[in-house]
Amino acid sequence: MPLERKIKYEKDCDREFADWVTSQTGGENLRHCIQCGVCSAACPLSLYMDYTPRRLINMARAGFKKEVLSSFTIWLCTSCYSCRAECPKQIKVTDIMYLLKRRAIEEGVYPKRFPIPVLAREFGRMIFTFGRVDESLLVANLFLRTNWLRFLDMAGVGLGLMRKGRMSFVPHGIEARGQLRRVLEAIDSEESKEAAK
Amino acid sequence: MSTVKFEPKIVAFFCNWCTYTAADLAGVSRLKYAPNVRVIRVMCSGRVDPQFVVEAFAKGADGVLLGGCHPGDCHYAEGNYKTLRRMKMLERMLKAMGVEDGRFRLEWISGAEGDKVRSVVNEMTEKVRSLGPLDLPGKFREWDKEIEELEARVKASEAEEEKIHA
Amino acid sequence: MPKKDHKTNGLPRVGFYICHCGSNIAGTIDVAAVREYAAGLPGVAVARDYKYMCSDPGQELIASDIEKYGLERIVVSACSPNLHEETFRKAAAKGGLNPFRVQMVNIREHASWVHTDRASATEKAKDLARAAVARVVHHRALERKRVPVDPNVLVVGGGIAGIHAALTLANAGKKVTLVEKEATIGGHMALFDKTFPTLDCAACILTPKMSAVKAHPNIRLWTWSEVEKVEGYVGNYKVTVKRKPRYVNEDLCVGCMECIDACVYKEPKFHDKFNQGLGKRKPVYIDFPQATPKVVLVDPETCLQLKTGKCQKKCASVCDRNAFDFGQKERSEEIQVGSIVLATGFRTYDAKKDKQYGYGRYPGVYTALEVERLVNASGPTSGEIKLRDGREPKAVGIIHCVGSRDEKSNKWCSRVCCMYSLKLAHLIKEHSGAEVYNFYIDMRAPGKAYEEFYDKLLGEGVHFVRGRVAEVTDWAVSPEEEGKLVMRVEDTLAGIVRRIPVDMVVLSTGLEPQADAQEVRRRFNIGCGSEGFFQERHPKLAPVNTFTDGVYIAGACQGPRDIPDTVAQAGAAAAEALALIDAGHVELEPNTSAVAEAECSGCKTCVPLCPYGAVSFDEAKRKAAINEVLCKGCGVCAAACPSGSITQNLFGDDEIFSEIEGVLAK
Amino acid sequence: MRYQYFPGCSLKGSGRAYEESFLAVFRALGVEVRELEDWNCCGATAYMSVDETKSYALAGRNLAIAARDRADVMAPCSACYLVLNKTMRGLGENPELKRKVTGALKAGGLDYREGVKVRHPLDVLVNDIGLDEIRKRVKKPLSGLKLASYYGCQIVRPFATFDDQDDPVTMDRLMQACGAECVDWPLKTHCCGGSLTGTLPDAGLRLAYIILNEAKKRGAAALVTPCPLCQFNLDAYQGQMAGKFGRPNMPVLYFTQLIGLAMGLDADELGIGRGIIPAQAALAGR
Repeated sequence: MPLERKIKYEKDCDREFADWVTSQTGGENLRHCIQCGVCSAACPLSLYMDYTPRRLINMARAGFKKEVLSSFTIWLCTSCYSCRAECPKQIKVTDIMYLLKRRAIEEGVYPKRFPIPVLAREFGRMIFTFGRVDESLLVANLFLRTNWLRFLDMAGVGLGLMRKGRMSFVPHGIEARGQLRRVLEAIDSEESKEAAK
Repeated sequence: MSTVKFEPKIVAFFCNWCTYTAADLAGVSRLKYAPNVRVIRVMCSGRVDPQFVVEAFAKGADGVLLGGCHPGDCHYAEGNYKTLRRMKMLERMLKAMGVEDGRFRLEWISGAEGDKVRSVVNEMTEKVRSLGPLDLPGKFREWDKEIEELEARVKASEAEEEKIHA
Repeated sequence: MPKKDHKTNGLPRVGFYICHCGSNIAGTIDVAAVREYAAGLPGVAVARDYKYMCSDPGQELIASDIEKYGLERIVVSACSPNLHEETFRKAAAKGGLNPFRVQMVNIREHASWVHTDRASATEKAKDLARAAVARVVHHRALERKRVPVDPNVLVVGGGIAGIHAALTLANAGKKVTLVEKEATIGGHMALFDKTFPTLDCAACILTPKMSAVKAHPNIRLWTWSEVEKVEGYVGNYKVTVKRKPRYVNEDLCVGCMECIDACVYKEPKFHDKFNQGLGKRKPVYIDFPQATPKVVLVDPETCLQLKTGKCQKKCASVCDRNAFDFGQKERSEEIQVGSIVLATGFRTYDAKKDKQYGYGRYPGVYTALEVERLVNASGPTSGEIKLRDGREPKAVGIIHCVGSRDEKSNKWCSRVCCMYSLKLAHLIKEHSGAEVYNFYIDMRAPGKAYEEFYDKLLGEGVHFVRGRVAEVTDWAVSPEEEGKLVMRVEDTLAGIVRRIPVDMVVLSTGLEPQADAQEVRRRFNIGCGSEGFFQERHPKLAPVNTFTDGVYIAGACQGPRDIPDTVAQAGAAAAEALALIDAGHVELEPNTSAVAEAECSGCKTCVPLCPYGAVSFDEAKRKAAINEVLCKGCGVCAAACPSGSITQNLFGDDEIFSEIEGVLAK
Repeated sequence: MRYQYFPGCSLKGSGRAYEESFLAVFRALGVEVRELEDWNCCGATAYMSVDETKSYALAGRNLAIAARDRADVMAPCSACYLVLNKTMRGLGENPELKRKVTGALKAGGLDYREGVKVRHPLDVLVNDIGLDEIRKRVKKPLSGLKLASYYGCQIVRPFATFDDQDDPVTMDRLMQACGAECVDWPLKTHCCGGSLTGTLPDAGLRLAYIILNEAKKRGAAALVTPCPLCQFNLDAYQGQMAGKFGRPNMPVLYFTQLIGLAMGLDADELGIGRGIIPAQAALAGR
């Protein structure tokens, strides 16, 4: 069995990352966490996570950036808000998962060909173009980009939906697409201005 | 002049039992807040005569803060209710004198709320800073001048009249 | 009369002293600059700075300067007057100056500790110095009123705190009235089986003290009674006590309880509050066998006679003392006391509020107080651990911090739950042999022999899982979970989420202020902290005093605490009351108001304003008059007087106007 | 009574039956419901992971359009309901974010104003219209029908003020008013797997199966829900569950469909036939 160093030296901890997390909207109360673990216990997906939400929070405030951003945990969050409802310190765990996901996408460290980040990205693209989301098209795109075989797997579900009139392949967008684009672009330019500062 | 940042002067009347104690607590807790407030201690916010507030503005304060116990919590049973009634009337008067909203503030701060002292003082300092100097003494001088001129005109016209009648 | 030199221009000669307070003040404020500035203010004959003004040499400096420079006023720029005003008044008196000719400037709590910019903090200190010098000129020589202290004491609340305070005072020869709202004294402690960490039986140590209260010639015990109104001031309180009807003459009943057997209800069928609803009682009842006073009472909500007027009254007919009196009415009694000890205790968190734990939904979920009754030999199951359905539990989970350390309910740590949970874990295991799990966030065992008790439990094989339980549910994922209560929790030390099936869940509910804490504190004119517990005068140096002189607090009404701390505090509160009584008198602040008769227009505006009825109207003279003894010095009348004829000592118009002008002058 | 209606993408697609029954019920109640003009996708939960400010702006556009009318907005989809409320709260708490978002909306000629009320039809039915009124309208009571009321996660957490986060009861009371019986069960607000059912089927299917299986164990003949994604997950994947865990064969209906049936509306009008798992047997010819 190959030996691997498990100890963390202080130089391995990224303080800036910890500060960044707590400075984000939603991350404010993070440092107040008392590690009670109620978030993990309430989480319906914690049984599949590599780190429980509680551990992830502690790792984030300790600056274990690499482990946090490449963890499976953040992509398993379904935004059910159970953790947030139970947290005795009112930590916005769901929002913290969002902000970690955004950072992971930005830094490109999410698991390869893993469908969830792709879903998020495709979703965003579709909104930017049409203003609305066509679920069928979204699902089709998703599987084309990640796993062909899954698409075949899902064909049964799709056929069922089609028969019941619940699937449409005609993308219907909003009328004021130009307006929506102007709004979203205004945010881009605002943010690039800020970044320039 | 415009290069120096305007630092407002705020006079605060704090009741001994709640708000003054809260300010002591803020100190003991080493909370940091703006240095613009000068506290005058009274036993009860009910002791604060509206004249005190007017006097403070007249002597050059840019803001006046009055702090007492929460309704129902007055150390003297109901002194703060009396304060509230009196100060509502005062607010109207101040408006008539040209004192803008935000320069006079009444706050209930209990002895346990050191943090509220900090936030109220900071908020009020920012608000008054944004309103700029009040300079009521300057306004008084202007008004005095106007009245003097008016008086002079009245006297002159009276003299004129007398001349005609004579 | 000291000579006036030309330097003060005929103004009274002021001595100005500024304190460094080590680096507490001098670290942020340029003390020398303020001293120099003050030296140039009108009237100031001498200005000095000193490392610690409150030290003996600091005080001596003031006293000797008074003579040396003929000082007539003193200004001390240091800390809060609430801390050291008395110190400097005494120093002035030592130098032969009337103590009320002193004014303090608070540049520590209100400046050096709250500001960081040296220049602006120093500027502020100068402004405040100028104002104090301007105001102190107007200070008149005043005398303190002395009023005698009534040696009788009122103790409110008959839990272990009230019992201990009452006995201490009574043993010192003082007459005590102990008022308790329940029918018996004993409070929460009377519900417990054993006490941590010694595991001695609660009843064995409590009931002798309860009997001692009843038997003490210096204690008047009023149970089933509540304080309605408090008037007066330190040393002289008039208290009205509401005495609820028991429908039984307390002086006649000997507690033989034959009436309970005789009641027309053959079986007990009504909610038994003392046993937390786990047992039943009859309309005529006594809370528990050692209730003190040992007197029965009748519940008007359930008694047939009181509800309908139609009952055979078998209870009354078997009573050979003729103690029953169905016509009893609520009455009020007035008592005079000099001091008051409040020991009104706590209530436990309402477990129904945390729906995720299923209290009230699953019969297997209990509160800790219920379990105290279950394990109690004199409780409803005679000490056997039996569930509501009669089964004996094979596995029990105890959840710590229910209604504690949670911003959704109570933020604070309730201090006793870790220890009582350990105690219950031990007792449950001992009584039933069940597997016991403790679910805790942090184990808090900071008392004498507490950590050792935790160690004992670890050795006993009680399971400890560090994690806050998310849910108690009856949804099963496997056959062994069927029919069980499943606890979902992260074992945080292992980093693994677990599902643990049990038969019984115990919720270790936290301690809260009593439901009527706000009303009670208003009645006694004291304060509450933001969490709702009674506020002490100083968290470290005056923990049993309040902001109202003569009113002391003891026990869990001031914050969660265990029995040893409660008893210690009760002793301290009794000692404070004794110190007041033995001094024989109190000196009142002379900051009262007075009417200048010549200027009073007789408009009567002031009369209804005074909450203490100190302002009256002399019909013959057509002038207002203020009773100096009743006046508490709020100054509301002075502020309202349209003719300016009411003056408050130390807070007169001249004094305050000078201060206003002082802080603003350039 | 008049309301604005924010359908969201699901109600125009896989949740078509929800829209049909929702509109039919409110029409029958005589309540005017008008679809928000040219609404766009709320951003749902996925967009939050891409760009926070933009996702607030997306929802903000809808809120700005809604602010032109004073009527409350009904958002039947749980995700839309949550996102719109979250946006209002987020902008209220964070002035910097609000400045950015309102600025961007201005660039698109939109005026964001506070004070819009976004409500769930459950809230409106129970608190505005009232259970008594519903009871009066019931023509064919659902007597004998045993339901498991399943709220899903996002409707009560974390922003709903009209019901309890751990044990909501609004829909139970509505179903009881329609004559149905609701089983007592602990999974009312447990997660159905959300978008994971599509992306990570092992995780998602398990969660959905647990819910369906528990409802069955408690004796429910059908599941009733106010959430289009829950309905989709619980209904459409039962075939896939069969291979892994077992076949629950449990119809999953929208609460509006059942209210409609009780009020005597036509099953086709309510989209009852659109379920993958047929509901006919459970509804026994209603």
